[in-house]
Amino acid sequence: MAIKTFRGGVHPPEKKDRSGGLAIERWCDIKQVVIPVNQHFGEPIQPLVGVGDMVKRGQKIADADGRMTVPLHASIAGVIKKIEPRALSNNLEGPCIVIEAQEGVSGDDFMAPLDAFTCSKDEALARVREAGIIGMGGAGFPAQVKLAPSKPISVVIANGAECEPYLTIDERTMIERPEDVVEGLAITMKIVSAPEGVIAVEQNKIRAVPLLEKAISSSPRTRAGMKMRVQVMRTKYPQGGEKMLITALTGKEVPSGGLPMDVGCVVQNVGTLCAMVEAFRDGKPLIERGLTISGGACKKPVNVIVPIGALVSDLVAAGATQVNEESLRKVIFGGPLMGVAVPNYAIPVQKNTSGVLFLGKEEVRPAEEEPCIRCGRCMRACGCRLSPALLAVAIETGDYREAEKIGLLDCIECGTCAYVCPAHRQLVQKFRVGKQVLRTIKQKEKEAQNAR
Amino acid sequence: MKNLWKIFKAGLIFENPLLVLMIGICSSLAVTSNVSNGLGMGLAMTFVLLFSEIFISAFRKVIPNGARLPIFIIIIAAFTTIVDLVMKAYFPALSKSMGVFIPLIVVNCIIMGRVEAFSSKQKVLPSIFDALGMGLGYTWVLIVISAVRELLGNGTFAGIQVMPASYTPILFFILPPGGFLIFGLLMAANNGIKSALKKREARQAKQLPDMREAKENA
Amino acid sequence: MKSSVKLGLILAIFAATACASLAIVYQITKPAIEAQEGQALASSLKELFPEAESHEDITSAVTSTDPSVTIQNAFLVKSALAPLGVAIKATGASYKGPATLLVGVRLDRSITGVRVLDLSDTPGLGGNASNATYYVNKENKITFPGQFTGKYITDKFEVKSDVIPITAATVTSKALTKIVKTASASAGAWLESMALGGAAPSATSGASVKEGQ
Amino acid sequence: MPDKPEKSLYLSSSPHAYSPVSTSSLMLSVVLALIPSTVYGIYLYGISALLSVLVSIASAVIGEYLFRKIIKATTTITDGSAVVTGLLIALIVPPKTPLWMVALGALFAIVVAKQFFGGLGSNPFNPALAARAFLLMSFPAAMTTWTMPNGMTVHADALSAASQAADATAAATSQIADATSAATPLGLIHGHYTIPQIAQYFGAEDTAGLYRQLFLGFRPGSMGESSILLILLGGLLLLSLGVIQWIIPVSVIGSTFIFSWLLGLDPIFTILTGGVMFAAFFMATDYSTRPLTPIGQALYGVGIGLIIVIIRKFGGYPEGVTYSILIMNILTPYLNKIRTKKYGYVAPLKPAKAAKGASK
Amino acid sequence: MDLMKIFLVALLVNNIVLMRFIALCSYIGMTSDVGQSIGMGTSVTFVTVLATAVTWPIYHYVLTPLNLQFLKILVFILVIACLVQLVEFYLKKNIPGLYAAMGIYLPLITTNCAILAVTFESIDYNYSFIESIVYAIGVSLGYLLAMVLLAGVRDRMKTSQVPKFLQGAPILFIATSLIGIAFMGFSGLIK
Ligand SMILES: Cc1cc2nc3c(=O)[nH]c(=O)nc-3n(C[C@H](O)[C@H](O)[C@H](O)COP(=O)(O)O)c2cc1C
Ligand SMILES: Cc1cc2nc3c(=O)[nH]c(=O)nc-3n(C[C@H](O)[C@H](O)[C@H](O)COP(=O)(O)O)c2cc1C
Ligand SMILES: Cc1cc2nc3c(=O)[nH]c(=O)nc-3n(C[C@H](O)[C@H](O)[C@H](O)COP(=O)(O)O)c2cc1C
Ligand SMILES: Cc1cc2nc3c(=O)[nH]c(=O)nc-3n(C[C@H](O)[C@H](O)[C@H](O)CO)c2cc1C
Ligand code: SF4
Ligand code: SF4
Ligand code: SF4
Ligand code: SF4
Ligand code: FES
Repeated sequence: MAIKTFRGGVHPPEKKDRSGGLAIERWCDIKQVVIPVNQHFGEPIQPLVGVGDMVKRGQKIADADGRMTVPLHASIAGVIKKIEPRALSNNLEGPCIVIEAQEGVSGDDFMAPLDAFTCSKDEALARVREAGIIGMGGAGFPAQVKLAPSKPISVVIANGAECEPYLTIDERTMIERPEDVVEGLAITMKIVSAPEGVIAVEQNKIRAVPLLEKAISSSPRTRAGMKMRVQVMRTKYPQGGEKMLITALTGKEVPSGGLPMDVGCVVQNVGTLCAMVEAFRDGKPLIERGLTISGGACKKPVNVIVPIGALVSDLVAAGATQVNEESLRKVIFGGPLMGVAVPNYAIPVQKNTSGVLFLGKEEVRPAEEEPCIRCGRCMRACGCRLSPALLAVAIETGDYREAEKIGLLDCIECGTCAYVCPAHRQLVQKFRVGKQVLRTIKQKEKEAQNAR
Repeated sequence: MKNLWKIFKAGLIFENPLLVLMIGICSSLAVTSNVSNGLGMGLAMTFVLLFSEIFISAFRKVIPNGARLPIFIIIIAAFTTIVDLVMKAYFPALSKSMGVFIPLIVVNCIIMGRVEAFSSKQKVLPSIFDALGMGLGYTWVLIVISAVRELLGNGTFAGIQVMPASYTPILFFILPPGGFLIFGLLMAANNGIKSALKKREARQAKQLPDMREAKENA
Repeated sequence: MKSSVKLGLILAIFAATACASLAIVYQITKPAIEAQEGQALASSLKELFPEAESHEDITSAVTSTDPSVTIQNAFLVKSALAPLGVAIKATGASYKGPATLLVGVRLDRSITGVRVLDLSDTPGLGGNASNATYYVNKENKITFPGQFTGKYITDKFEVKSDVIPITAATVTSKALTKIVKTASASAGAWLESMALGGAAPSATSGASVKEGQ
Repeated sequence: MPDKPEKSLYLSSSPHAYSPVSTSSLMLSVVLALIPSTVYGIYLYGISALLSVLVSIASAVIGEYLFRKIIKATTTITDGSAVVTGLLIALIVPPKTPLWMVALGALFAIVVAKQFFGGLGSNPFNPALAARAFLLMSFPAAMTTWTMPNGMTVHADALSAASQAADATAAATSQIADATSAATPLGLIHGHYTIPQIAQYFGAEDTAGLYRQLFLGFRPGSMGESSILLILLGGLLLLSLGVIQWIIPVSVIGSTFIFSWLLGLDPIFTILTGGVMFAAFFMATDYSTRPLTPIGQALYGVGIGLIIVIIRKFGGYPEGVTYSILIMNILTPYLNKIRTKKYGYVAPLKPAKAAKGASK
Repeated sequence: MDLMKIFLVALLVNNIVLMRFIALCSYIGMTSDVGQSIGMGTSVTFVTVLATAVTWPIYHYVLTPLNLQFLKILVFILVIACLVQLVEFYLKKNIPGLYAAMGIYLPLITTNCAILAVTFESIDYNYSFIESIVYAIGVSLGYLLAMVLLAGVRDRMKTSQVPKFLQGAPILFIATSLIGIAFMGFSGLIK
């Protein structure tokens, strides 16, 4: 089988051996959770409970009408202590529902199981929404929206690339629960009526491949005629970016400003697929997730399943992992290339938190920005074939028209360019700000046009 | 009198046509590969400027606004032709080495600029001082540029060997790129001096009230 | 309408006055300019032919032997008593543009001297041809144009064989040599046609010129 | 712990990892790649060549240091770019160029061509080549006087046989063949000698022998361009380290080859002489003065090749490489506008469609 | 071939801006933007060729027979001034598209030294009519070329941290110096 990939990209040191061999632990004995109300990408939702209410595990605690919304569920049984703004992993404050476990309050409030292959499409989509499933690979896009595309889908891609260094949770999921990954892929294919399903795995996770292949061949869905296969990808960042995956697998490019469905694709993270299986098979909403805790200042790296809303500091306190405070310099939610640095780790795990990294002294180099030497490394690395060096110049000179032409809005903010820059230029950082500015400029232009 | 002096001084430095106003540059650089050319060009320019300003100032009441520019052009062209003829007659070598640049004085922006901005509105006497200031401001810059270029590029000053015989001339400086470089640097130096002067003035201006206060207190 | 007529009238007055005064200046300077031109010519002819007293313009009678070299002027130079030789002002292309030389040829077909009148080649390279202190032969202090003095029009005029080039300026050297060769050959042809002077060069006269330098 | 742990945590926007490649490591690799040619040059031309290298590097580095000091900017000599520029200058001027000229050239490169424009990465013109052109304009005689490498003798009679008149050639060859000054192959071809004559002059039995000799590097010339073999070695090192990409060297050398063939020059001779190879790998690839985009780079290389050949064929002097790169440097800003299409590029809507879209 | 030579020498070898220092003010003043430099350059090209086509016959068929060569400067400059007015008027009325592109530059052109220099030199060099026109095209395209090249370099320098004392015009002259150094490469081309 040919190994596929895209043009560009980089290969940072993987550092996956720290946690790659460790089985996923469950660490659900948590006394308190702080559940951010709005974890999804879309319109905000409102709490359905008040302080002092008692809730069961899996009980819906927040929701709202709207296409781009998903409900939220209690991840442990207990009492609502507070509903207040708290610091979140995106470094903003947002409303959170604090639940504390209490003697005597227990039990699950799950939905009835549903057979995804016999129910109607609307029923299936409703179930996905009711389970509060959002993309677990990063962006947190409501799954039921993605599963109701307005264009025909020819392939569903299970994203098992996991290209960020350190992170191993998707790898462990594929090794330990290959049947669930396959089942989830099949369910997705059924919902979007796709004829083909592909599980994309980076080469450095090759040991998951035979397990997945076995799961496919022994799956009742295969026997029922669904076509699924595993595809090995070159180990390269950002192989897991959906644009890169799609291009590597199908040769098609998602048009600028378009969506994967425009080229007949749906991409789902393997964790998301497992969550969907649980939602149908067990009626269990998305109330817990696996993540990797690792990093140079992490004395005990783990792959662990925790309730959504668990504070990382509580996990440390509970001994799920250990931190070397002496050398700790940076805490990151997510991977080292796209993750967010946070000022402390009393911050809850969210539905889209795939890892928490404790980086030590030697890994954190306060990079001083030097002048661009025009080496062109950024351009060669950019998987979107943008010209980061020229883009940065355009933004610095305030030439947003040129910036848009070069492709500011096409930038997936993968950070590859900044990673390779020998002058440590803050490229993607500039683009993030630049995108905001460009969007406001366009907004204003539009308003001006409408006013006319 | 003081006023006239001020008008004269402006052209020398603060409103130096070449370094500050950045007009009339072209004809200037071309002839600066040696000092005698630079001097000749400077004086020729000054002559045309002086007489154009005098005449235009003198006739400013007669010249109708509608036909202003053509008349200016006629006057300037006339004096340029005079300079051209006189040089051909009495300084043939200089005239030859400056070639087309003497006739080009007619379009030199300094002249049109000064005539428009100054002498068409002012009396004859101030116009004379303006012309002299601007003309000499132009001339000294040309001389400095050509001196540097000739000295470095040929080892001579106005044709006289100055550098020791062992000096290897750096031809770059008498070639056109050298002219551009020297002019750029001279402009930079002038900018530097100007900003330093401004800073000093600002400082003095700040100190002045203090001193007054101090006096009042005393 | 009236105002525009008035404008035009004033304009015309200014223009007329300007033209008139220029005409006056032109009349004053004209003799000087002409004298300048004449003097310049006379003095350079004198340099080539020290005994020269007068000259006669024969430009129309002399034709260039090489079409790429143009003969600007040609003069028959005379002493008080007799013709001395021919002086030719010729222009040809050099490294950076046209170069103009004045070449003097005696009746015995020897070159009295070469003057570089106009040369725009790079100073320090080709420009050295008109540099009076640049010697192609350092021991004897012979300049590039100086080396032609005493040559006979029958010589080869080939750079690097009988003509010493200016260092790193072969192009200029070849171009100027070609102008000298053409000018002197044209002069020779004219002399031939007028049957002036002896066709056979006398060795002694050539040598004496050399010593005279 | 003295203060709260969270106080000492760094906050920065992602990415939080950086590639170990830095500006100085890139410059160091260029220096490494140049070492074979440099050492060989010193072997050919002796201690004075070593001095030339040292003086050039020192002038460049000191010039950069002092200038940055004077304008009160951060010191940048540790990035190593001044070392590269200095070394390159020593390698592309005639080996026995007087040291003060070399120093002057290095100062011109660093101060005028580089720092005046804002320093590393901001200079529109290749500093080392600007310096070479500056020196060539300023001291044409010194800059066209070449030295015979140690241990090399030439067969001047090969050239005299070419000329018919014996006495004439005596003068010419006595100039060319004197002990210290030498004619470079390029200079000879410009002097309208034929390749077999040049082969004979350098003591090679035939044309192939001459090519071999040029390839291995036994001929008069500047230090850097002597041995094509060592240049290729250094170039391949840079390619393999990813410091440079293949587009520029290939397009420069390829187009020089093709254009010289089209114009009736000997293409192999053309690319083996006059620093074409050296420039293709080390100078046309200079980051801040070449275009960034692949198509821009290809056109840049082809432009360089074309101008080299035009200057060699029609020019008044054998100089080709220096000026062709400098001329293409001027076009770099425009070549940078020719970008590859971005990922998922969609052609802008036709006006009619766009209008419809807007009205919707 | 001779015409080709006249053209190339005027365009490259003796580039009017880079090698002869003529028309520098507009060169410095009108190159902050590429579009502007092209607009000014093409306008100058247009007017230069037109001016040469008009002044050459005037000199040879009017001034010379009347022995009024000394009025050359006066007559030429007035002719060019009128010409520019006429062109402006004509374009405005008949080719509004071109007027929109060139109109703003036209008034600036009246006293552009390049135009006058070309008309004088066509006379001084004893060029024939055809040669004069070719010369005019070469010179003015050389002007356009220099303008566009500097505009490119200026574009490149937008984010450069040019030392303070060189900012503005000084660095432009230094950049021109380096462009000139590169152009010296053409100096041997036409022999
Ligand atoms: C640079 C970049 C890298 C990404 N890498 C991965 C990855 O390795 N695995 C993954 O599941 N999603 C990755 N994503 C997110 C995917 O693009 C995509 O959103 C996701 O696979 C969709 O699945 P989900 O909705 O289930 O999260 C990445 C996104 C970006 C922008
Ligand atoms: C800037 C520059 C100016 C030059 N000027 C001249 C020149 O005026 N005359 C000339 O013959 N060669 C000139 N050359 C050409 C070279 O000196 C060239 O090497 C020479 O003509 C080749 O012949 P040679 O080295 O065999 O003498 C110039 C070269 C350069 C780089
Ligand atoms: C990058 C570089 C550029 C050079 N450019 C030229 C050039 O264009 N012309 C030239 O004659 N010499 C150039 N030289 C210097 C050569 O040593 C010199 O040209 C000389 O002719 C060497 O001739 P050869 O190559 O025939 O040995 C350059 C050297 C290098 C390394
Ligand atoms: C591949 C490579 C090639 C380089 N080539 C040159 C060169 O030709 N000339 C030069 O002055 N510096 C060169 N440098 C050094 C440095 O980039 C140069 O000083 C910059 O132009 C300064 O901004 C080179 C550096 C690299 C990495
Ligand atoms: S979201 Fe980030 S970490 Fe997760 S797999 Fe994609 S790139 Fe890799
Ligand atoms: S962050 Fe944007 S510009 Fe940078 S490499 Fe990724 S997609 Fe390209
Ligand atoms: S990687 Fe950095 S230094 Fe290199 S071109 Fe891109 S921004 Fe400039
Ligand atoms: S018109 Fe001539 S003199 Fe005036 S600014 Fe333009 S170029 Fe300069
Ligand atoms: S450019 Fe202004 S005087 Fe010529």
